[in-house]
Amino acid sequence: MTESLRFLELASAPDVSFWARLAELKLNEYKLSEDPIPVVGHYRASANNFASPLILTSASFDLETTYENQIRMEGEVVLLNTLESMKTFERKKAGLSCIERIDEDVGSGAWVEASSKLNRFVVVCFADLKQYTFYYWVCVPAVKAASPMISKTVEEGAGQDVCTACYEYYKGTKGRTPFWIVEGGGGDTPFRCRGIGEYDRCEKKEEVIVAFVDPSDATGSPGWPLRNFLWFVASSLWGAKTVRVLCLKEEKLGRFSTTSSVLHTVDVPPESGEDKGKTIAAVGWEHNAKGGLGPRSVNLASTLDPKQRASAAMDLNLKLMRWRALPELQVDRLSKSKCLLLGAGTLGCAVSRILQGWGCRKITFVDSGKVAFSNPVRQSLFEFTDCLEGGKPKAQAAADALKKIFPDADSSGVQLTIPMPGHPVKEGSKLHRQTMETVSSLDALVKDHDIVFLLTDTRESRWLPTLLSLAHGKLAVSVALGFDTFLVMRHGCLAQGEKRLGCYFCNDVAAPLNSTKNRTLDQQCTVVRPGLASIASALAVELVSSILQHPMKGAASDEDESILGGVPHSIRGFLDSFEQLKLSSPAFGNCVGCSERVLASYADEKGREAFLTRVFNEPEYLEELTGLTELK
Amino acid sequence: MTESLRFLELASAPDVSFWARLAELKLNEYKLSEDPIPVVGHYRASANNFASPLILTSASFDLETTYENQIRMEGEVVLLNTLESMKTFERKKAGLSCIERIDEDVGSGAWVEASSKLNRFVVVCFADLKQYTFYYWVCVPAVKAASPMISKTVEEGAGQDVCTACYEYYKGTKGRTPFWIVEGGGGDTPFRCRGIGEYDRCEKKEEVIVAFVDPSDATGSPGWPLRNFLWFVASSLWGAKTVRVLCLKEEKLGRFSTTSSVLHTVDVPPESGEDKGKTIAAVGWEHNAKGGLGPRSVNLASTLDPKQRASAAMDLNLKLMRWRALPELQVDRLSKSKCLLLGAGTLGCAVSRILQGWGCRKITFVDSGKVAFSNPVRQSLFEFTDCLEGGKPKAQAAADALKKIFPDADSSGVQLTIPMPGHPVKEGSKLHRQTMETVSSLDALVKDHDIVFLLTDTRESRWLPTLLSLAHGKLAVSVALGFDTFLVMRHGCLAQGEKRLGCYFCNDVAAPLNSTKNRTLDQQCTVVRPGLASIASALAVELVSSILQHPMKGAASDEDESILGGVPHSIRGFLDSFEQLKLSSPAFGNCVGCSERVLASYADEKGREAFLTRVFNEPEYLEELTGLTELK
Amino acid sequence: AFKEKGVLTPEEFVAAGDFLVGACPTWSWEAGEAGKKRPYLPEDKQFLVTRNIPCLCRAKDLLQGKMDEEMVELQEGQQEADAWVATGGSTNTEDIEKIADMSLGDDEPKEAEAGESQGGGEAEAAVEGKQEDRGGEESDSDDIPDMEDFVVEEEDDTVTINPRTAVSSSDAQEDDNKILKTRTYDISVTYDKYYQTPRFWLIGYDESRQLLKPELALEDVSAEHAEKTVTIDMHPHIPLSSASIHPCKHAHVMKKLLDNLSEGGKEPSVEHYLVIFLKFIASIVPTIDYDY
Amino acid sequence: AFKEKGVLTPEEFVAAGDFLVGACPTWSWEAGEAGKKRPYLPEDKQFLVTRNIPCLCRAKDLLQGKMDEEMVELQEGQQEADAWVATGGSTNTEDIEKIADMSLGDDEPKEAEAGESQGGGEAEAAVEGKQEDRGGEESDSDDIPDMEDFVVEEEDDTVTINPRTAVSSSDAQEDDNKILKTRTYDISVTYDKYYQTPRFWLIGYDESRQLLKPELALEDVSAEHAEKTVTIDMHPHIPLSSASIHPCKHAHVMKKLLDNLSEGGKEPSVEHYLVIFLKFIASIVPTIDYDY
Ligand SMILES: [Zn+2]
Ligand SMILES: [Zn+2]
Repeated sequence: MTESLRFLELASAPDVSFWARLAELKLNEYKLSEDPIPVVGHYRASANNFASPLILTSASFDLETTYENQIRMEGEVVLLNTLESMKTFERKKAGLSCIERIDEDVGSGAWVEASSKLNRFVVVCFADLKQYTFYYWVCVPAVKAASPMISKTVEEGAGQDVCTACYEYYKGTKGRTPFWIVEGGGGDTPFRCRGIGEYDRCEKKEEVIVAFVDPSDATGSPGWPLRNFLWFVASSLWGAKTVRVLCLKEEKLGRFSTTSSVLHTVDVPPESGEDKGKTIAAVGWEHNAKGGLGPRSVNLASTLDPKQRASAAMDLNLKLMRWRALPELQVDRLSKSKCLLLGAGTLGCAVSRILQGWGCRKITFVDSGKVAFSNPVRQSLFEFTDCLEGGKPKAQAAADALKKIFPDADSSGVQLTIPMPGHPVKEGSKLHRQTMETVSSLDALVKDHDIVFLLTDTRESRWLPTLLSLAHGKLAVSVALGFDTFLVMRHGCLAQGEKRLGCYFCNDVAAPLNSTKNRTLDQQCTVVRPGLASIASALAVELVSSILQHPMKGAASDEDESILGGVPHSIRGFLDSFEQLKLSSPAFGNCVGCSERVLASYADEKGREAFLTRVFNEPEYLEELTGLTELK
Repeated sequence: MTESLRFLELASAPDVSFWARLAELKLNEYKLSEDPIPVVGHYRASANNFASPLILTSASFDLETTYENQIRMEGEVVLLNTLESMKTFERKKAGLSCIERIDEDVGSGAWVEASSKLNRFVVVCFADLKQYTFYYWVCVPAVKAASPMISKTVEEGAGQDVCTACYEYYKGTKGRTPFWIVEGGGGDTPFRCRGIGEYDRCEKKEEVIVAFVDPSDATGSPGWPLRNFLWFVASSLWGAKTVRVLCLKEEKLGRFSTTSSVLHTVDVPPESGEDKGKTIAAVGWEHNAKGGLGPRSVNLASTLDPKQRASAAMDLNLKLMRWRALPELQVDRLSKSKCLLLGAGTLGCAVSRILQGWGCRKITFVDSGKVAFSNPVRQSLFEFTDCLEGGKPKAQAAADALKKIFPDADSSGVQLTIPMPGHPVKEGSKLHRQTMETVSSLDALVKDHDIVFLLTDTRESRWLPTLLSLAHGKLAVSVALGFDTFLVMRHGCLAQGEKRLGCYFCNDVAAPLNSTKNRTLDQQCTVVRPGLASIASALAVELVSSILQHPMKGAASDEDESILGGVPHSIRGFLDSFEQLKLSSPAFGNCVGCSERVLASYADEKGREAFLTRVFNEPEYLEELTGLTELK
Repeated sequence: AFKEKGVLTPEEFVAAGDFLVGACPTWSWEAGEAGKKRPYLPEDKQFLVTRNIPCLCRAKDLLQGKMDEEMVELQEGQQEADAWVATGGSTNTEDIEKIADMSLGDDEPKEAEAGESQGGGEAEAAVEGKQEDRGGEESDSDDIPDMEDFVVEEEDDTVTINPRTAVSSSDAQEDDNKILKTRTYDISVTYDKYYQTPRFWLIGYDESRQLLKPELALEDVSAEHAEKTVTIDMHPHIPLSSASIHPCKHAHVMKKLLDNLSEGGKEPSVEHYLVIFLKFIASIVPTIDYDY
Repeated sequence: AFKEKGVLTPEEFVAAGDFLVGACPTWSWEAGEAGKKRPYLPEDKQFLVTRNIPCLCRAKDLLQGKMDEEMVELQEGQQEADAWVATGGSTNTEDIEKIADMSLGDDEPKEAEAGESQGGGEAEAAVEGKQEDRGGEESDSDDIPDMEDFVVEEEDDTVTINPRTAVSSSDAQEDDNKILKTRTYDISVTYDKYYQTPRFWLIGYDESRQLLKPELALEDVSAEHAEKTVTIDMHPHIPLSSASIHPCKHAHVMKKLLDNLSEGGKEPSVEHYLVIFLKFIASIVPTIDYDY
């Protein structure tokens, strides 16, 4: 027999957890970097006549991972940014650089302690995180010798003695030793295993057997890792002409198989050693499923939980902002904020959608209405069927819609009518009791959230929320619409002290009255240009997004900037001229919404109910209280 | 018997068609005007012992409406703008003004030709068109005399002769005569009917019987319309002391009933006549269902077809704009426009929603993609379930969503990939043939629509649509997004001649290339601030809405104004500074998108395929063709 | 084709309608909504209507008599189409002949006819039935909280009889029930182009003239038809959905009725079509006493 | 409580897992995803796994033998719970005793065990079954249009054996089928806190190592279990949904098996729990030949 010894390619077997971890690293740590990521893979001896692949899992990223009966192999992942660059990736160079690294380890003797260092691998890949598709190509580079090794003899089966001796030795090497030396076994001498580095100490070198944990299931062909051993060690280092290699296979319970293990006698060509130092070729890029030399792809989309995918997809968009556009962006600041939306109409729907775009999960709607037939075309969370049978309650319908869009949404709807100045509540009446309960509910809601959006369609319904937000130190943002104009305003907060910015009422010199009385149809329906609410709502959320990036958050001065840009006090827009203005106004000391006396009256828990009752019944009282009356 | 004669109130019976027509008039014609609307009502004689009401239908608004066996009554509807003003409505004055009008008709003798003029009615009402609820109160004013008429005798039943004579006379008066005179019947004299005005010619006044078409089913009490007759005619005009009134009731087939008809002998109090000229009181405001004096309400919402309600509700918002804000607004200009949306992503979804807000029905989406998990939180027409099983085709899913929002939507989705420069198509290949077919489809789509929105996410995909829109004279609007900036631009059109505005490509000095090649993940995903697309999309539609109100529509100069305001060429927005700029640029003679040579090459039907093939394969050819190469 | 198939052309529908309006002036032509005109009918003769028809008790409360027994037998005979004719024929062929007679010239109202109407007596027999719910809170004026604000003090006018309260308080129990139970109907007959037959519509109002939900009109349709042949659809000329007798079997039934008349020696003209049609419909809505 | 109820505490699960890993080094502990750690288990001992287990033929293709006949009988006995035990016991109590013996000290592999595995012979008997579809175009690499662009010319290295093609072209028909039919599984055993039992998971790959849709893993589960007790759920430590044997009856079955062993005089320790458990599971996935 003078046949070339052939080696069975070591198939790669990255599992789902490997890709998941890789995706996470790419998204959160490596981003646009293409630096190689060090990893470890593992393979076993072929078991039950079934070849063992190079297994890559999420544990592969923990370089300390070892398994008792698996061979560790170091390698690296080169994660490219585009699919195109996989075509131009310099595969040969990558293979050779592995070989060089092995060469170094051989030279330095590092291989002696861990003969697993005789093989390395490289994974070049592109991760399409939008589609959950990974394109990858694995190489376990081996030196391509000028002339092949010659398979001299192949003996199938091995004695129980030698198998047991090898198993005993192998156990406890923690996968760092795919190669070792077996001596003895002739006559009465028991088989004895020793480290591969002790070759020189072996007395009868011609009787030395190299034990090899062999992943190959092909009878006449050993597994791929042997190839580098023969080149680097047997040929180059030992200068052996003939080597006996015991290819150990597994059977049940991880033991080495007496029936499947194979003893190869290999002639190492003399010239092999002389090639050292010459330009050598590295082979080992894996064949793909079609048997060609090319990358593989794996799509994990269908196996992932769809809800998890939706959640990951939402985060993806946000995380991508940090790759290039804004590495310092703290996405969590908005996405983890709890948002209270007062009003689930045109503005409430639009605001919640942009919040969802920013990754917000916790969104609570407050509204007392039901979905009317005129709503769906303007209010982007509702559809026709929500209007049937009298209409679903808006707050709940809106919350449900957010979950339909994004199952992980933590949205809820509260059906309540905000108590309002000028909407009288007779003391002692049922309505009065209910109103006071509603005040408590609303107080609790404001307290439980981080940001309060004032999106109702009357001035007076904003009064209590303005007061509550200020009292609880929450960031409040008002949005109000005219026919073709809008106002987006963040309310000032107490933390701003002297320089406190104004609230929605600061420019007014009268208390809010019942504005729904005597309104004609066109005044009742908010007759506005259809695009207006989208613009104003989006600006409101974007203003909040900028504010939250500022270290002082809601307390930031309107002249400051965050990494997202300006944080103005208010923005007014005009659709007739397509213009937009930024305006600022300080808190007004006599403001019916935010001035000291109003705050104090509410803060006084004993007097609170009387205070509120009076305000609801005679809103003019607010003017009196704040001293507005005198100013008039 | 000296009992007061009592009169049965004439119940009002407006039907659905009456309210529907009234709503339509309010919305489209009367708007905020509270001017009385003249109407006619009808009632019959009581039939089958069942009182007849005053029927109001859609035909009531056609003042010429008459029915053979129904008495016509003129009246008016006062349609108030608020529910509150129903409380303060001067009911007494309204009643009296009816009485005055009757008084005039009696004075002028007009009543003689049409004794129906002795009664009038007034409907005061408020229409809550949002809720389809009508609040109304009907009055058939009668003079309240100082002392009552006295019912002297009541004879039940009437002879066949008199009934037949009356029926013959009544037929053919077309409802203008509820009162007439019956003479004779004594002995052999046949009964003879004559007009009510001929009383003076009657020889035996004491034998005169007044025939009255009586809607009352109450045996001892005649119907309401008799009351004014007794006051104005019997008492004031005739000065009669005693009147005999034959209250005619109906039986089968409209004939007068011998059994149910009743002959009343009524003593007219002497002082009645003397009250004339004094301040008289008018009574006759109808009792409501609870038996109190107050308005009624009717809610038609549950009986209307929900789809029709949705459609009406959509129009309501638009029509209300014309009430006060913009009476000249021509809503149809946008709502009847056929809109082609190239791209059903973030921009396509947002644009379509605003279009729907403007009442647009015909919306066609073009997109080649499928709904991905990252889409729903940003693309407002999709929800989680659209992503499952690989995702629905976007164009179709978007079209379906519009119908879910608004069942009357005439939306459709076309799944196609827009052919693009730099995306090569090998001549003779299947791809080439398909691409040319796609060009034809797209050409036809542009031709079939009025407005083309360019909402794709690559520059090169806008090239062909830019060209097609210009070639077919359609208004094209581009929207493009950066990370926190946007551009909204209307393309110029050929009708602008020398002053043609630029297209999306006019500022470029290079042909569009394949920009999807070699894009990293953050470049592939459009990484933009979540609120940006809402703002830009809404501005795009609002710009279109303004343009369409301009008499020249798309050809309007960017310096002009329409009733909605400015019609700038382009709007750029910056979310970092919350600023917005209007920019204008003329068409560039060497533009790769809109210059003469490009247009001409496309217009040449024979050379078109070769031209397009070359552009798709070597986009640089466009630079050559337009002379850009030389300029470089 | 009316004799061969029991169907009508639009022109024949107009002719039959004109005849009906002439013979029974309680019926009139209506033009309907401007936007809903059918081009194949004259602008002002789009459909026929008779309004404010009292319905004193519910069909479901009617004592089921001989008529229904006949029905069951016939329906068990498995030929649904025949059952339909029988249903129509329960006001038997003789009656229809009388109608035809009458329509053909006899101007005198027949007392026999009047006796058949479900007026006083039978209605009272059914009075013990429980009060029907009006259904659909939306049409209930009680729901409008502010209405009370509007009610003014009763003006002192002793000679006004308020039909809603005065009658019931001053009159007998009988009248009281009459008011509680009395619905009124606007009945219309439209032309159905697809089936080429008339189509019968019921728009109901409760005792206080609040519009009835169309479902409730089913209570005034005889039980076997309420489930089978009455559908709720958009009225073709009035903007609301209402109960209607589905016309899919009309031609078939009309053909049978016309055949019966022919056999009896009376040759009906196309003008009598609607009169016969309404006679047939009367058996389906036994308690609604419209003229024909 | 393991003897009384057949359940395990987390600590006992770890002890049994350590025993399993010690006895069968093909099993190892895994830490799993960082975000999915269960606090009641050691950080690095969250679940047990053995990878790349070949499955040469589909369970559905297996010739149904005596085992299944027994099953039917028992299931007709109407006591599902008992049937479960029978299912578990189809690799009969004797076998389980052997396992227990072995685990209790006998280090020699038993030839008898190896003979039972569904290795070569039986697999070939099932070879005529039609080729299974892989299901789910998404996982099919053929769909990626550009992949062809990447394939480079074969480098001239005659001594490399490409396992996908070289083997099948050079070897017998038998090997060819082996490749076509061979799926591999990553098998894991997690701890279910609710049922206090282990839970068994199957993550499958087709012959070209494309991930299988979890539904397709059902083909490797015996028919009666595929429908009844195997569910597809999110794996608790790996971000994907996979086929799992629902643990609702595990405690009951384990109790029976432990009782049987006790009666046979072998007193199982809690450390042997997982070995016995896997023996029982083996009957549910007859063609997946994992070590235990
Ligand atoms: Zn303030
Ligand atoms: Zn241009």
